[in-house]
Amino acid sequence: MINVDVGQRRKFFAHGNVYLPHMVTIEKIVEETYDTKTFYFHFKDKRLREEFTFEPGQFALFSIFGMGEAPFAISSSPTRRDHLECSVRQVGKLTNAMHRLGVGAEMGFRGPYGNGFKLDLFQGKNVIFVAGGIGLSALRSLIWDVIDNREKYGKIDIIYGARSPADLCFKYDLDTWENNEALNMITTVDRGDENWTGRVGFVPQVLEQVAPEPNNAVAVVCGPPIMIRFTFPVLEKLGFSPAQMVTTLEKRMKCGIGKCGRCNIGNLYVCRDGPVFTYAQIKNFISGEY
Amino acid sequence: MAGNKKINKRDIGKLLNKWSQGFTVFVPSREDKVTAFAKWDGVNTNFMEWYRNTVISPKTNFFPLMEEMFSFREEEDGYHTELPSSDKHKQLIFGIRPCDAKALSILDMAFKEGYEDPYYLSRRKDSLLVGLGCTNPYDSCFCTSLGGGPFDSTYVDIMLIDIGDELLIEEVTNAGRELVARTAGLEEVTEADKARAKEVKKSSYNKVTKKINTEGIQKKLQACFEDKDFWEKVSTKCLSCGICTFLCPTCYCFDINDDSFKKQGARFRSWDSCAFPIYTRMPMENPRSEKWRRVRQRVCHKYEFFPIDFDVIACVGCGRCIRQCPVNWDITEILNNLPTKA
Amino acid sequence: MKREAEWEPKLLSFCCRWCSYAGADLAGTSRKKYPANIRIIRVPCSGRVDPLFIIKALQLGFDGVLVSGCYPGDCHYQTGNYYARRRIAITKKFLEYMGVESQRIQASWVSASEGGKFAEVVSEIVKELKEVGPNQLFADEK
Amino acid sequence: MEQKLRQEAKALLEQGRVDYIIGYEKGSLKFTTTPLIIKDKNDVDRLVVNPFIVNNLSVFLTEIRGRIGIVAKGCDSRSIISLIQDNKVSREDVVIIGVPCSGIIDLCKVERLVGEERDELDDVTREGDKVVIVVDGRKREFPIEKVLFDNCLGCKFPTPQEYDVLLGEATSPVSEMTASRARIAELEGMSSQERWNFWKGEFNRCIRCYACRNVCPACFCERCFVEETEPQWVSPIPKWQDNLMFQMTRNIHVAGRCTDCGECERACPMNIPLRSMARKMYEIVEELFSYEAGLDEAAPPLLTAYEAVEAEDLIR
Repeated sequence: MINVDVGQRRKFFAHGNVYLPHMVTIEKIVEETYDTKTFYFHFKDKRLREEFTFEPGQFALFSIFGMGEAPFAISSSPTRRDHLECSVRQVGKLTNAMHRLGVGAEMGFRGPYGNGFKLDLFQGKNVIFVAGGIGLSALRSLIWDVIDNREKYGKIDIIYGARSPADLCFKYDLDTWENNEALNMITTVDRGDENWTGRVGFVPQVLEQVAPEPNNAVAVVCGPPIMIRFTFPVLEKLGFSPAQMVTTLEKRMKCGIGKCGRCNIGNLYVCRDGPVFTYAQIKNFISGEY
Repeated sequence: MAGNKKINKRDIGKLLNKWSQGFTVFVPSREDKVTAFAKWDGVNTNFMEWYRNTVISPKTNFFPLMEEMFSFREEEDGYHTELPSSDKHKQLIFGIRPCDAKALSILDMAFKEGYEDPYYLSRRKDSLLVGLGCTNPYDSCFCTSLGGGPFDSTYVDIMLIDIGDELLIEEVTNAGRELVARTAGLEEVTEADKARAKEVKKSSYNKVTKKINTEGIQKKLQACFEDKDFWEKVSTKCLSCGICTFLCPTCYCFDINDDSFKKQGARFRSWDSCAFPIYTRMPMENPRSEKWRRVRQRVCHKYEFFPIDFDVIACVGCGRCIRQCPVNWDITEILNNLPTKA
Repeated sequence: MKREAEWEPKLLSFCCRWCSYAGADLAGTSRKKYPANIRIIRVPCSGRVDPLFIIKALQLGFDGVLVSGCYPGDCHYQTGNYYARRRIAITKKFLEYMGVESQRIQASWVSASEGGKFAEVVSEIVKELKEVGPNQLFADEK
Repeated sequence: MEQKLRQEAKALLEQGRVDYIIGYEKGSLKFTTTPLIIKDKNDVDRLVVNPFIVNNLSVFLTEIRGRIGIVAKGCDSRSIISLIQDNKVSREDVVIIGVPCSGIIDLCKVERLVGEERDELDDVTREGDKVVIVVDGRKREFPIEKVLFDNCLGCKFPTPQEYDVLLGEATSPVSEMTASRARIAELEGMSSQERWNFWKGEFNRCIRCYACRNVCPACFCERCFVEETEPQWVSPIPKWQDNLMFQMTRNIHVAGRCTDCGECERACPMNIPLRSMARKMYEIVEELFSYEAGLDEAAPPLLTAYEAVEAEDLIR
């Protein structure tokens, strides 16, 4: 049986139609890297601005009319109600169009969709965040939530990597986290440059070096598919059980609600049953389906 | 269950005329060079002579090839969206085959469970299915292997049984019963008619010779999911076109795209197919770029994944995918030859 | 639909940057008169023009498309215009068969020194397009 | 022919001259055949040759890696040559097992001729210039031209133009061009407006399954222009405008590679007369440049070659 609680979300449908977007207005744009921007936006509709809620890890479908629609993680913290954020890397037709938008421009927005992170899974435990590139945007809301409620968690490790120093996103967050003594923040790049003094190495390798303790721990992984595929074996080697490995996945999506068919991993749909999965849920479909 | 009414085939036109009050009647048609269900023209009933099944399945009537989801326009105060005016007419599909009716019940689940799909469901609501039993199934039919049959009336509102010059009318649902009760001028069924109907049913059941063994199929597919050699071998001759999925009465995958000119346009949804590489293609990665993965997805979705969610195989055995395939790729051969673990 | 007096054909032209674009430039600087119905897209070579561009222009509603390049033998890249010639020839003939009026697809060789020829070619084509009327090929029936 | 084919195929596999044999086997429905791609010499007995071998198997050449023995009819062999011309296939990697073809039977024509669908036919066999169709135990004879595919009717090169093995005597052309291009002639007689309206109507039906493209050996692009999104030339929404634009452009792209094998039209589930486009393009190419696809593996492909003077009357 399908296990989605739609009832809660129905109030966010525009005119009762799940496919119809709401209008949001861009209020600020932050250039994260040469190809990634973070959009700060709010609903045009006042009622929604006040009522809209979501869970960390959930995503929404953003549209530019005439160009199409694509899913992005909501990367702001659910507790901050004044605006929403999403980070977009320029990779195709729609994201190119989004990057051409300026402050004050409108986008379509429908959501939130997906399951989000279930916080009770993490509480009282050590949490290891493993992120690559723009994959951090999907974990960011959770990380902030964890930091804001620091006492509820054990040891926190954040391992974040990008292809090069120029590809590191959310540098302002990275700095804050570096300086936070209650966290162990490790930043790495695949290839350094003349100014880079930090660590060099692929995320899975760095993870192996850091070797976090699997006891009473949960690892949360998000990044490009190739990174995810190489990270799971490392975690397994370190002694993590599949149920202790959590990931949030990205797939081509059109509907966001488990109908259009393309984002499945076996019988699970990333949009409907995910995007957050434990490795235990998806490991049977290991041969490249995620 | 067995009906007590019948109608002479000559009078089908009259019957359809009566039913046209309150319904938009769709009948099998080959007007547009390919067989499909089209709006009845009010006169022609010669489909009774040629109709066996349509190439285009009646899913089109509820889930069309393309449809406008909403329109949008940019004005000074920003974008405005507008839903299309929903056509309020109730569809009556006359002559739907039992397999296609079952397929609609499968689409109902897919579009209703979890989030509801407003477009499909509004068309489907209050529609009426008048089934016509298959006295002459194709050699590509294998409905009997999937719990259906040429006279399976489970998913229709009214079932018609062709006993020669006349059609017996079986009312199945309340809606069907009401419609038949409201229809004047039907004749009473005799014992001889009933006996004849029984005979027709039996003989046509035996005409469905293509078979698959669905016993334990989910387990078998699960076991061979990783068997790349097998999937590569069976997928070699597939051309990755979308015929099988587009003509399939239970395939419901779709794509969403915008069509716009200057400051206005509309968002459309249209059929999509898991056979296309572009279907899952992302800018950096394509989880199903290889053909064997796509073929595996089509087979496994129908026979392994869909049943996990809905307890029913998402295939009704209509055989369109086999009949229309340009390379005669036959899903039954695949399913009957799944590797068993050595 | 709109065949009123004020209708003016829109002609899209792909001009090679070495010959025809320079020719068009010369037509302008030497104040040769030709109709303002033309929109020019500069291309590196007439060989750059994919038949798809021509069809797309018609779909977008241009009334005619002109591909203009260097004379055979004069191509800056030696052979680009020869390839263009084959492509344009089959495109023109094929689209004619499909039902596109032959006047809508045009080609010319205009050298950098032929400002006069460019003006003439454009004038002639615009005149022909006026006779054929607006491009309703891809219009939806209303 | 079948026995010889099986022997040859077996020998090729045994001697290690090829990794695969691509041929035909009996299909799962009445009268049909289906492509057979085998590696194992024990499978050669599945190979068949009969008047129902519809597919142009050369479509698989660009996809399957390795040395391949391929069964080819006249038109198929020309597709193979065309692929060699385009550097898609190397001659050393293919062993062409030529089938002298005398026309392939179009089951749709058979159905129309006897007014029965294929399931109802007991037998369809070719006997020389006749086709014998058995329905309800009753034998009916028709001239073979009545049931051959349109492209077979006008076929100039029924015998493979290039082969390593020929399974039988060369066959002579079936010269029935009038019937073969009947629809084209009809269209040529219409006004521009009528022709455009005709195609508009046909492409209104198109469902964009891309069978025409995928079945076509000349359509070998890794990424088709319809799938481009920056810029998006063709909308994925199957409106007739974009459907027609796709098909027109596709025909132009395969000009000089199309051998008039008729696969596009045969594959189309919506019965769009695609061959009436492809064949016309073939004729245009022949008329303008005296070029016919797939006759000379050493010749440059049509659109990468030129003559100093040609087609000048089309240019101002």
